[in-house]
Amino acid sequence: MISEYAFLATGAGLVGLALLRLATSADLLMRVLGLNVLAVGIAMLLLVSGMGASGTDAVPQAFVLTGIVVLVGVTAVLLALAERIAEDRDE
Amino acid sequence: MIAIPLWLVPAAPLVLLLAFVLPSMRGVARNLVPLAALPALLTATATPGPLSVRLEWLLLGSEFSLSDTGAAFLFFSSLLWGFAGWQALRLLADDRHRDRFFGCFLLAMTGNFGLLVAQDMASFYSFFSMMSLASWGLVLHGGGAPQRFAGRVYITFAVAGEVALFAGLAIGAYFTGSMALPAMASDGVPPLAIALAAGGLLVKLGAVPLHLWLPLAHSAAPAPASAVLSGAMLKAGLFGLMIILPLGETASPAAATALAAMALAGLILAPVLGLVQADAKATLAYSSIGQMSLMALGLAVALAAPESWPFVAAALILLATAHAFAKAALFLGVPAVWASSRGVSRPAIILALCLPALALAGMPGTGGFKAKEALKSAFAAAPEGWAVWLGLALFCASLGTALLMMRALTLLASTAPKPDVPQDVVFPWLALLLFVGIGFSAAPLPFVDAGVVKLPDVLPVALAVGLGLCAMVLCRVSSLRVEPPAPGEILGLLRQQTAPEPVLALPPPRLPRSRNRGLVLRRARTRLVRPESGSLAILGMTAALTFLALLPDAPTGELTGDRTVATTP
Amino acid sequence: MLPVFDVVLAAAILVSAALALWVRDRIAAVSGFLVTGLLVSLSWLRLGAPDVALAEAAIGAGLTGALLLRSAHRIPCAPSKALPPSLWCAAGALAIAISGAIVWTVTSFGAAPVYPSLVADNLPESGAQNPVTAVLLNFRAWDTLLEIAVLFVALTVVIMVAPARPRTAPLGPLVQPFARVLLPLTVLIGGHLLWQGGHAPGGAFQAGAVLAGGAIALGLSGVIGSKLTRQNGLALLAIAGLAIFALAALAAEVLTGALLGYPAGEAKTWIIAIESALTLSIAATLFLLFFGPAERH
Amino acid sequence: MSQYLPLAILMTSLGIVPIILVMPESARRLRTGVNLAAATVKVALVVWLSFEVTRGNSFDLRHSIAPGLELHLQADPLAVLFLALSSILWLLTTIYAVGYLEGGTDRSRFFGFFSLCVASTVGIAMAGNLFTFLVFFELLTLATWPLVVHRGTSEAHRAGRIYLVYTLGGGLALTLGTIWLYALAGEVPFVPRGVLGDLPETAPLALTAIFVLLIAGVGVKAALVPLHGWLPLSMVAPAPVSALLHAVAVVKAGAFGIMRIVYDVFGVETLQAMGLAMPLAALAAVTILWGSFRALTQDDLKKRLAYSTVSQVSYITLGVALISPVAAIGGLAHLVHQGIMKITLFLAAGNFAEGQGVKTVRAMDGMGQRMPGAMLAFTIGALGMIGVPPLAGFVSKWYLGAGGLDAGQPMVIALLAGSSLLNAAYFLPILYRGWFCAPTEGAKASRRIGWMLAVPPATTAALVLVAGLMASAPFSPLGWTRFIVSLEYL
Amino acid sequence: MSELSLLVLLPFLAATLTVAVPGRAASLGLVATAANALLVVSLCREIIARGAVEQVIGGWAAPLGITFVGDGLAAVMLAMTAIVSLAITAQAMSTPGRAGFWPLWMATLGALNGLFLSGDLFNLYVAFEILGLAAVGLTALAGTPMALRAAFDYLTAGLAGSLLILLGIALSYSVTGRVDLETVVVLTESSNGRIALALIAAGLAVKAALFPLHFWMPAAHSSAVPVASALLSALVVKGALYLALRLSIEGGAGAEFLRSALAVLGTGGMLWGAWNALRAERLKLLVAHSTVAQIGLIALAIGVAGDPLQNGLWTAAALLMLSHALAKAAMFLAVGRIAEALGHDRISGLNREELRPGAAEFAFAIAAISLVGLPPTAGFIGKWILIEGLVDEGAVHWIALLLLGTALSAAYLSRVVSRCLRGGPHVSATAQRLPWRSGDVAALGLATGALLLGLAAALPLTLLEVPFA
Repeated sequence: MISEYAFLATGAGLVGLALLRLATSADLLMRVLGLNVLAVGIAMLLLVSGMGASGTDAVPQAFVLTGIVVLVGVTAVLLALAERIAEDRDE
Repeated sequence: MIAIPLWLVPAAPLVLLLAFVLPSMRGVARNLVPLAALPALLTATATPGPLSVRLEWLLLGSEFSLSDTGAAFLFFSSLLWGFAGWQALRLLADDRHRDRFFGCFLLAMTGNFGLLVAQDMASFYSFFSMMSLASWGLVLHGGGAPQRFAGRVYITFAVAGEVALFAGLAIGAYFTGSMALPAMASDGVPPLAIALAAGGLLVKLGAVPLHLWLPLAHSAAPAPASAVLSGAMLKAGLFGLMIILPLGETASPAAATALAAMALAGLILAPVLGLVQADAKATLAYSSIGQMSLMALGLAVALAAPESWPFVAAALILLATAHAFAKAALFLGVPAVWASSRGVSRPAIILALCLPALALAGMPGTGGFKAKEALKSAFAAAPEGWAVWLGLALFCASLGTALLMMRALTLLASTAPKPDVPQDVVFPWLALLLFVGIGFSAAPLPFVDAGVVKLPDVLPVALAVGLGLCAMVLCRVSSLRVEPPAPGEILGLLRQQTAPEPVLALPPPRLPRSRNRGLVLRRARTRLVRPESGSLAILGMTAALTFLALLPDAPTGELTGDRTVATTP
Repeated sequence: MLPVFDVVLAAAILVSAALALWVRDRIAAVSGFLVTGLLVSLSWLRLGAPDVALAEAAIGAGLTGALLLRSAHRIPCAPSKALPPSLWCAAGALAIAISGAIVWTVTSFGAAPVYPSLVADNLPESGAQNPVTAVLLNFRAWDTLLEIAVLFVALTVVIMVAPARPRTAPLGPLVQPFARVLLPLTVLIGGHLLWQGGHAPGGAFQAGAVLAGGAIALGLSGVIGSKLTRQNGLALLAIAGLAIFALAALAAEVLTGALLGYPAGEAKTWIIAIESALTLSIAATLFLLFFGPAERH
Repeated sequence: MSQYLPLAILMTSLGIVPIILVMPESARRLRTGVNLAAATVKVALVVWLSFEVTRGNSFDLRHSIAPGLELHLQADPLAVLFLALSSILWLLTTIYAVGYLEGGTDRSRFFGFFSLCVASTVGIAMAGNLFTFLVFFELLTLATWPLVVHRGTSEAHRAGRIYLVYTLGGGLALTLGTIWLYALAGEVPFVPRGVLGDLPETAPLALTAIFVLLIAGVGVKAALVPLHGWLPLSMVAPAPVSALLHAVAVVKAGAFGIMRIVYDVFGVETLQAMGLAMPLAALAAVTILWGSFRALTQDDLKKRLAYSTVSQVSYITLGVALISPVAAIGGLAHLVHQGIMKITLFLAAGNFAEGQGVKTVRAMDGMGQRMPGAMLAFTIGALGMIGVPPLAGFVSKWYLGAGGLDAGQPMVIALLAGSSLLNAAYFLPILYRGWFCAPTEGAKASRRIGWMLAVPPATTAALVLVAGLMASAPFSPLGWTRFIVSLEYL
Repeated sequence: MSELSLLVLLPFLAATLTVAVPGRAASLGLVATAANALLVVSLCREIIARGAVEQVIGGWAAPLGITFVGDGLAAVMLAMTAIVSLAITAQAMSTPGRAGFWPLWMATLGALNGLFLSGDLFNLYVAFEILGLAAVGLTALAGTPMALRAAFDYLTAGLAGSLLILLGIALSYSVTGRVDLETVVVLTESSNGRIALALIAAGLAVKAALFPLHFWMPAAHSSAVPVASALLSALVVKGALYLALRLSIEGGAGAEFLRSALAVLGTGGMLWGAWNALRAERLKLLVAHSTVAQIGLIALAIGVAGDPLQNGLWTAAALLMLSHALAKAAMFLAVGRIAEALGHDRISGLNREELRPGAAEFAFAIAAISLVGLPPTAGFIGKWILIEGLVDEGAVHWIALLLLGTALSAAYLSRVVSRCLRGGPHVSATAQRLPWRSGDVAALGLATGALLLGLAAALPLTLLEVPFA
């Protein structure tokens, strides 16, 4: 029970931290990091919600898995864009 | 006589007018102008009178017929238009704008003839305004400053008169439920309607104080135009009044008094103002005012004493005819005088002009005298208390006219000849003079004993001659000079001396406003927004929505009931 | 004892995440993020979700970390003025409020998940013993198909945007043997994960990530970079995943009348076939996401 | 087959819009041919339609758009009146415009929108319910704008902008009123004597508000004071457009809308019972006088004519608002009469500008010598406006006056008298200058006016004369109007 | 194979094919969009004939599995997408394309179709991710620094939005234990469920560029290539709006708090967008701000429509979306053509050019009419339905706002049209309009379609009457 609450607080905390960082930073990399942390926090919440007496629900696990894969794709795009922006600024 | 369809009377000048549209036809058309009055003349003299015509499709349903009164008016009008047209042909032979003049002339002629045969309000009003507006062109024809001023005054009065007439007729038509013109005189027409219509016609008649346009217009217009203006068109006003006023039925003392007051004012004002004019045509015009006031006086009497109406009517017709011919002869004589050199011909012409002048003044033996006699006898039926001043008024009228005639002839005699006036303008005048002299002296008047000439009958003329001579002597001796007043009487004060603008002065042209008003807002630079402020907004929005979600909702109905989504009502 | 561990773990996660987000140094931030990822995957193991923990370690921490490391020094710090303290405080308050709302929402009594019983009931028919795999590739295979589509789109965009290729430094003769060992090893691990996915934690994504990780390491060392990444074959392999999955979905519909409805009894075969294709495709995709297109346009 | 006659009439102008718009600028002959052919065909169709209508045939074309919303074309006698006016005048204006824009730019665009403008007018005429009316009314706004700004100058654009602000604002009011009425009453077809049933008792306030909104909406186009501001400005448009605005389409559409609203939506009796007729009549009266007053001081010829339109169109409103069959005859007849008179004036004014470069009253001196034909047409139009018999304007004024008495409003006579005086005061100086003043020295050398410019004003002038002279003939505007009013007031 | 499966899978297959065979990408795209349109037609016929269509994917019924739901609203959205996609494909074929366009465009199409048909919240999230990523790719297609920067901001905002949606889904899972759409009505019944909905709504507001979360949008829409702008503005933001409408329908009376929020935000967007559009100096920026305003209008419509289970005002919002999609796509295509012909897109310079694309200007004007919502456009019919309902409710303030928005849109759009009509002293006498080009047909056809849609509004309205099963 305590573990659940701890991880729940972690998830909510990660979400809060990430939102705060997003709202206060103009740095491109920080935004990428913040979004990733946000996603991790949400995944944590999903898994915590899925916990039950008979083990963790498989469906939210699948959601989290999907979310992780989606996020790596988006992160790759974000970083590619950020690099191009930096390159264009250098030129 | 030849039976001429009644519609041809106004149509003849109109058809001729259409011929002016084609430039190649204009030469012929111009020469036919005097003849345009011929159908009218033939109709007026035809016995038995022509059949009445009803044209349902025309205007609001038109009806034409020729009453006896109408026939009498049509008779002298057609003659006058014919002769005036003839003289105009000669007088304006070299004028650049003659076609414009003839256009207006024919249009006015149409109107004048038409209103005499019209029996319904719409066509009467149509012809009436056709005549009035076309005459504007006649007044303006000369194009000089006096013409412009006269035109301005004329059109103002004419339009105001039209509008009053329109209002009166419209009200009358509504209350009688009939478009027939004589219905105006019937019961049930509100006095306001009659007053309005009569007001419009009195403008045309030149009754004081609605006469202001008249001296200006007459002196400004070319002489033939003045002749028809004074001889024929003023009578249209009289004719209209004779139809629309409830004459011979019930006494209306108030209206009679008002009309009588106007008439008396005119009788007094006309000689006073006319005598001091420097222009012969203006003097003649004032004499017209006097004469028309006399006729208005007749109407006033008939209004006051309905039983006198048959006599008054006859007298008025007579008086109108006499005045028409005499005044036309005088006006047409003016160019004749201009055309004559100072040699022999001028005294001859002046002498000849004395004939219509005397006729006007009511010299015994002339048609004018007979007419006045007829009027005098008709006045016998006037109500108590009117008789005394009626006699005086008649005397004054004769005296005034005589004085005005003397003044006019004197002025004419001293006019400088105008070399650009063609000699042959004399012939139409002469022809008309024959009518006045010959035809009119022998006019059959059953109720007037014309045989005996009494002293009082010649008294006015004699007195006038005496007074005139005295005045002349007095002026010579004391070198007293009468400064002619500005034309237009009180309106003269309004007259701008420098470069008059027509009717309404325009404000100076306004420069186009360059201010570019509108909804367009310019120069909005895209502000540099902090990149993180977007996320801050998201954060705020999320929090706000979360907060909103926690607010207690208004109690909602059944949530999980029917899940059918509603669609358009 | 374990609750204490969990609490410490949770606190560590938060601290490392805060570090990752607030340190100035780029590399330190990314490292912090990597540590957070690993700690999170540990916590997920504690939450009884080994599949996800594996995926987070391999993809969330591993691959993302690699990508971030690749980019960290190339993205300059934004020279931005500090946010006014008032805004800072407001943002903090709002973030705390949202966190609080989340905690409150999750801890309030909610309906029990409907899924566990459904999954348990239908697991035998799904063709996989591992419930997560059953959900991913059978019950909710449509989600997975769209997920593959996301990867496809991401790859397309990365190829289009085409940032400069990462520098590949030849590792030198000393490490070459290690690299030679790495490739077969990753293939082996990948294959195992894929196979194991049917009944135990693991599956196509984890396997693909492991393969990709190995390939990226080799690529960075310069062993395979010049050969593999310069050809379109890899790109074709990457897109083949989506195409095959979509075609399989349609084929299944032709056969059974339901989109992605595998013929009865053959579900396992279908799943393994699809998973195999996906593993290769995911590996290629992730590799290309890291290395970018073969040529810059 | 003849069932689709209204649609055919609509399509004769609507159908050629895209064709003309895509034509290259150089295809002058083709464009002219298409234009004239369409206009001629439409006149023929309208004649056919009017015969069918007199025979008692009715036309109903419906197209449902949404539940409770349908496009409905019909052809009642009132529609035919407006149709006949617009189709005949369109033909003439098209001829004129072809001549006027000779050598101009953007002619395909011009004629495309020109046709669209007339198509919307036709739609307005044949609208069978308020919604359809609204649709075409707004279409008219849009179709007219490019014409107003056709010259492309800053001034034209300023006028265009103001035109849009006014008309779209009015459109919003009209839309709101329409929707509100639909919400209250359901479908609002145009039915003689109104469709409101017992609403006046149940929702009098809402109905009053709706009436105000609707009248404000159409009143912008009808140039009711104080919504008239756009009209004098939009005279910057080319002469055929002014003619179209003032005589055929826009202003007329507004006046026609007032008729529809008063007669076929509310019904005169309802309106009187609600006490809304008098305020409308008073507004019309104010407009009549105000327009005339403003016209007095305008030096720009077309501006003077524009203010005259403001005044004259309100005669129509007045005739409608005076609850009396006689006044209604006057108002309805004036719809046609004002159209032919004002188009004559504008076409003649256009000829002055084209032939002599004369655009101001000041410069009109001697126009009678320089361009006698156009000046004659102008004179006839102007005299008609003043109400000089036997021209068309007299007939409508006569009925209006009688109608005023009939409605127990003798002040109408005074109003008409005052307005006639003002009309005379601003028109007669023009005539005076034209006929009796010598041309100024600086007058430009005359440009030859082709037959395409000369014939239309001459024709309309003749129409003015004929409409007045033969007012009582069965097929005159007045005769037709009597027929309509007999339906409305039976 | 059912239409539904093909609708969602064909575009993805086409996308992979366009990558594999880049030389034939354009014709593949054409085939795919044409097939998509045919499928939509067939689906609509079926829906009208037999009511809403449902397909259970893999035979696993919700909540475990995912269900495709083809009701009237979905069909209308699909039809909207199909129409616009035809025009966009036509336009894209006539302009030299960039690599990457076709796969991204096909993926967008597939994602949209999947989005409109999906009956599962998590599935919607994944579809949103595809959509957002593809849209970013389309934005970056222009390759300019501005476009790249806009794309980055777009993606971060979009990702934040979708993560918020995911967060909401996570919370709704924790509250109700399931994530299919049926769960929404349960969510509205408790406070914590409503928090989940609020988070989803916040995410949608970002995705839909709803004021004040539209910050990323003008830059993205104005710096993309014309075809992409058209796509983004016409279709992509509609995905989020559609979901907002769907939530409003699913939530029923309990979603009233969402609707109030939408109404307020919509009003703000309508006014703010209009204000910025009035001040914009560049044509593309004006159109982009106009999108902000129009989205505000649609949100306002959803917001004030009230409970969709009680009245049918929500159909107005659907009609407005439809109308806006067609018109805005036409407008962006036209603007692209104008900018291409003139070499710039400054509004003040529109009249100074000697060579002007007449057809494109005309298309712009027609599209403007539809956007303003003058009769007989579908936008007008939508506003009609809405105002008629609001009159019944006596909601005068909303009516006034709607009218104000209409007037403002007329004001800012007339700025451009009036410039196009202006000749003036700068244009020489020999000034010509550019002749027609095949690509113009797309813009013009779309604009005309938007205009005439109002006349055929009965069709979408009939479709919308088909309820969610």
